[in-house]
Amino acid sequence: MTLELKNVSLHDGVEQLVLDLNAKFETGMNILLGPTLAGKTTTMRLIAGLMKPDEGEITLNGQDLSKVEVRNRSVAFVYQQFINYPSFSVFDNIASPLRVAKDKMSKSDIKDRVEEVAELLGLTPFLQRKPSALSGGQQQRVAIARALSRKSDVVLLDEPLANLDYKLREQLREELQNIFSDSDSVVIYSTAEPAESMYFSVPTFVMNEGQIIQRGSALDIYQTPESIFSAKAVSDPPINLLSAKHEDNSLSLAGAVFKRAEIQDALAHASEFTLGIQPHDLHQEKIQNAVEITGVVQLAEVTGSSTFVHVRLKSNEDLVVELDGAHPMNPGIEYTIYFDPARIYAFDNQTKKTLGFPERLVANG
Amino acid sequence: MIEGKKKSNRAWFLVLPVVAAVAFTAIIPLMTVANYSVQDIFSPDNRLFVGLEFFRSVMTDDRILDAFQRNLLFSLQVLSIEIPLGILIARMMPRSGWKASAALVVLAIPLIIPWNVIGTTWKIFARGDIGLGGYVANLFFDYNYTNDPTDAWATVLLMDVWHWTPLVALLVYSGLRSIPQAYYQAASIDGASGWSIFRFVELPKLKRVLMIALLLRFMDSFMIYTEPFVVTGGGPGESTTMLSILLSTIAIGQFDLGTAGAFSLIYFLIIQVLSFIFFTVLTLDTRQGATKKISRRKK
Amino acid sequence: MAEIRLENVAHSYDGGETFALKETSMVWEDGKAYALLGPSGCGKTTLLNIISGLIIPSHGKIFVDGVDITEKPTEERNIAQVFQFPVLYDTMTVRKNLEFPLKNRKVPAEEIQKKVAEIADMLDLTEMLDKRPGKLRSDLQQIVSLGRGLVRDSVAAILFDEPLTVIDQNSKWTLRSRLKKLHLQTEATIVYVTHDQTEALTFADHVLVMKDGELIQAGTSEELYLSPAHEFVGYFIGSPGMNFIPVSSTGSSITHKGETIGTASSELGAGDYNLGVRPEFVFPSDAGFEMEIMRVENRGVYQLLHMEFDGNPLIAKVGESDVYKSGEIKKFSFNPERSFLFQDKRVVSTFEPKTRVSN
Amino acid sequence: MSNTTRPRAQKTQVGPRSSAWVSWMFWLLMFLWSIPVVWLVSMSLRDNNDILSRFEIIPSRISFDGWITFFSDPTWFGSYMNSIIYTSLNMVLSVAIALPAAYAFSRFTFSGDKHLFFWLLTNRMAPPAVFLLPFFQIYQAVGLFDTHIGVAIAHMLFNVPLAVWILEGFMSNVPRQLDEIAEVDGYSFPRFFLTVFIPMIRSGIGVTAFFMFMFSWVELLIARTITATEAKPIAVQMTRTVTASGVDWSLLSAAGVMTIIPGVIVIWFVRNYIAKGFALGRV
Repeated sequence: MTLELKNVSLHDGVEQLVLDLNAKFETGMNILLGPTLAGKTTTMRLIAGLMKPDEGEITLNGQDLSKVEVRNRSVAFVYQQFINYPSFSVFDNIASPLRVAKDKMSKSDIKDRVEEVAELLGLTPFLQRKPSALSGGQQQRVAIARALSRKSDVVLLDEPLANLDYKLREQLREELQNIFSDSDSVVIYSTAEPAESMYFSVPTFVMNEGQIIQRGSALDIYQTPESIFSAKAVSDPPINLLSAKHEDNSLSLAGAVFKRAEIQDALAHASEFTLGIQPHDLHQEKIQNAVEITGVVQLAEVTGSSTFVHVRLKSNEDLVVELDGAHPMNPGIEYTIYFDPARIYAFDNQTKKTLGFPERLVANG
Repeated sequence: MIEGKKKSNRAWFLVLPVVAAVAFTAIIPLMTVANYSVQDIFSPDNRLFVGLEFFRSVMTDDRILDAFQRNLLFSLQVLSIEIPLGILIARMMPRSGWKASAALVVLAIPLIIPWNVIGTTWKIFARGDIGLGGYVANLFFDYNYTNDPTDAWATVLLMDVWHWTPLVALLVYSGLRSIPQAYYQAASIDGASGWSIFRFVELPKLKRVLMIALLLRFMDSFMIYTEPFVVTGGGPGESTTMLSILLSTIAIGQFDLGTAGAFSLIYFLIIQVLSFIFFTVLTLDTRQGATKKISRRKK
Repeated sequence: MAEIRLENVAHSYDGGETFALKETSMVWEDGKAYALLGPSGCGKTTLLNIISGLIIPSHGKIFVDGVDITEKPTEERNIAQVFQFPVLYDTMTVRKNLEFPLKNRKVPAEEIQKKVAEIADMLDLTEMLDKRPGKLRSDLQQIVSLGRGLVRDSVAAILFDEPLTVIDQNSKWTLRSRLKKLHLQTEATIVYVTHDQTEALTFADHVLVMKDGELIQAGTSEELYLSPAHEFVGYFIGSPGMNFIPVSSTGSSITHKGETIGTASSELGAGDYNLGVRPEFVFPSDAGFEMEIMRVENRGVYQLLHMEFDGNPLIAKVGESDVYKSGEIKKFSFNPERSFLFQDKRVVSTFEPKTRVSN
Repeated sequence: MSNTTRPRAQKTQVGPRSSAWVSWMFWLLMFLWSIPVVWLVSMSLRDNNDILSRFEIIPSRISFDGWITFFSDPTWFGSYMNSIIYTSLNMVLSVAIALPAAYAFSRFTFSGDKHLFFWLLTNRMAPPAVFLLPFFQIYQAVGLFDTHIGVAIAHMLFNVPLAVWILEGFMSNVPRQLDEIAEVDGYSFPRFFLTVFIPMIRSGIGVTAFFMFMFSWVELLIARTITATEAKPIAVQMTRTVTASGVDWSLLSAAGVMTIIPGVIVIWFVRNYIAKGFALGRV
């Protein structure tokens, strides 16, 4: 099963091109990753038929979907704000797509299917309740159950976990992994959280300003981003970006000058570029052949398993250092940072394309 | 009118029945009224186009001008009593629990009584001989609304206050109930007095509701007919003849089609202007988002 | 400026059947910042409202600097409060907003000017004093509503009720750092209520974790992370949370599925326990226990190995450079100081893994 | 519980801290407010001559003459039933017509939607007196004069616009995504509208029906103009007999009390929405 978008484009109002997409989504789970307002929801609404593209074609196994009415497209859609039919019980909610479907299922088949899906999402005890009586997490499970009940060819999940508190998110992510890992429909899961694309480690499509700018496994995109936008989209906390200069093969940034072992040829003729460094590649203890820069701590954000230290450098640029464990610090103290020059990324200031990235340390897992 | 609406002219099919119903009940009659207002009709087939002649006569007819001033005075008096009294009652109402429900029901009773029965009730209640109100009033001064114009005016005014102040109270009450508890907590932390809580916390939040109450009451009182008609029939003399009462006597009473037509159109026009102000207030984004709406359009 | 002491404070909304806040006694030292952390419905807001005076507790007493304020109305409690959304007087300018509490307390005019100028400077509000608060960004609006509390001299305590709820994502971070700086500038005791662990751990010196109306652990962010006293703290703090493996004690040693895996640091009676260890403290070691790797999750920054230890799921957090494949059997051990034994959810002792001689 | 203090009465406070004095004042005011209606009821419990002969506050000789004549006299009870019939007709017609239109206003933007919505408001606010003349003639020409359906349709002048506005207010609280979800799930529009959407705004429809009934029930001017005997409303019957010699006060009071009863029965169910109804669903 393949869902293909061929140069689908959309203009808002008159001129501004909002969307220009070419993508192929295969059976199983696909991640649509990008910051908010990158066009993820619009793409899904086009696939579902809730919006019409100005040009271009959307085909499912070769069949052009634009002829098919929304009702008859075998598409299921789960919204971010867990929308259910409030006046129906959980059972009726899950059963409703089956009851209105063209090929009528018998009452008992519907009952079995609903119970099967409810079992899958742990909703069996709540089947007779109204959705409003359930917690946020359970309401989203009802919405997902309704989307699964009809075994549609395409399942669209638009940032389904964004509104849930983070512990529940961890739990539901695990459940979605089991449900969709061997699904035989095309599943598109959109998210703004890079950690989620890493978690599912399935084909990932990075979107930015209405375009798909890179595709591949989340890990590849993380290690070899094609542009500054890909790098930003896949790193959480976001990759640090500092302006840097390059003269006769030594690099200088924020007051520190250092040699980079071998300067990739792309970097050779770029005099000014943007240097990227992942927060966890910055350390507070000295490491061998490290570059050293100092700044002032703005805030140390402790999340429990790690701490993000926000530092303002002398060059008035901001940097985030990621430490393992809990390290509370008071704002205002002096802070020295060390990093291995081999770990830097480099991006062209104009084209925003990647000029260099750290050597691939981990063989492709 | 919520954001993110789909653009589709197919929606006209859904709206057609309403347009048809209201057209039959409003447009056709209005056309006939306009028709009457510009012709002098002696008999169905003998008409004479007279242009704005009737409009000029209506504008200069003392009886109509007096009724206009009288009704305007009545509306302003009604507002100056009902709005503050409504706010006072709303602030005294219990905010939660069964008492709040009981208060809502008792307060709403006058609003569900048919307008003519309000008139009948007050007609009986204010009579000197058989009404408690009239009887008590006569203990202090000689009160008779059937022949003393000021007594009649006072009775009609008191009746309207009795009838409609609950609506103002209910509107203000619904505005007050939407104020989050945090504002009152913050005010008590700041040591604010009862008066400053009203002036700085409650009043700013009631702007929109008060505008709605003001316009609703002004338009309804400016169109009042039934209650004064039942109690005083517009009398004694024409002391309580409001615009609608005068218009209905000219139209149905004297069958003077020309004047009635012109008079109706002018009357309708005044209400149109007020309705436009009311429309802008009503569709003002409840989060005082009017400015947001304009700024969004600029982008 | 104030030490807050709670003595057997409890509160029930239904006359004693169920308790939104179970009986707690604690002391909050003067000038320190405390966070009340827990999922919704754990009683943290009830506790905050008891301190602010909105709710009079059905049991127990509260003392501020030794004075019993249990039944005192809010206005007589020298506290400031910042709510979930900015609470401002929209018809007044920022300056008037700040002057309002002082005017109500009949403070002389020039004293008001001095105090307002001082607070405006401290909160960087000076240029905005003559603007309407409604126009400002939401995080600045929260600063103004906070300023209204601080203007009053010697405020005993500042209460924050999930102040970042309506702040948009990018200005959330700036408001956090400003509140943190503020905590160092004022000596007022601070009580901060939130369900977001990053906010609690970042902001407060002491974090009080609450669940179902009960205070289950109070400590610094390191203590909560490194030595959780309750299974919920182990689960709730840190992502992914603590692994829990059902084990049993024979009085002298700890066994898992019949096989002895180590000993407890303190005497434990025979019975069932839960061994809790964070993924960060499960490390590859030849002297460890055999575990089958079910799935490798590469987060780019680190790798999470979803493994099975004799049928129990166990996650280990390892560096991004070591190479693992799902299906492999590898040996892992636990860091002794960071592995704990829990009995009906409460920690009873640490756990010393047996180092098996690798054959 | 270690300490023995019994649980203190705790009060979670809503609104400003109002003292007992204020609520006592409020209920006194409500008592004064209800006196005219109570007086009407006491009048209905006395026979006519007793009313005219003696002034007394508590009726000493209760008599149900007024009520008996009301129920037995066909013109009185007949006109009461006329009012019930055309008001119910108007209620059903107005809500039925307004539902799809309100949905269109709430869900779609179409050319002229703002102007149409405003025009509806002007009709709700139009002074009925303006329409007397044309109604009188058109209704006779069309043959709707003095018929129940005639009055029901005439009252649509102000009731349909009000219904559209109130229903649009309630419908706007239903998230738009729900319509989309239903479409994606396979619902055809009519099935979605009837089985999903309408049940969700049940309370809105109930409130609208109440206001349709009430505004049609209270109207006198138009009803009087386009009816004679067949469909004469109770309101007209009550006002016409006033001019006859020797008014029968106890019958009039009984009729008055009877017209208040329908409202009183329903008011409890819509008590939280009264302000919303009067403010065209915008509060």
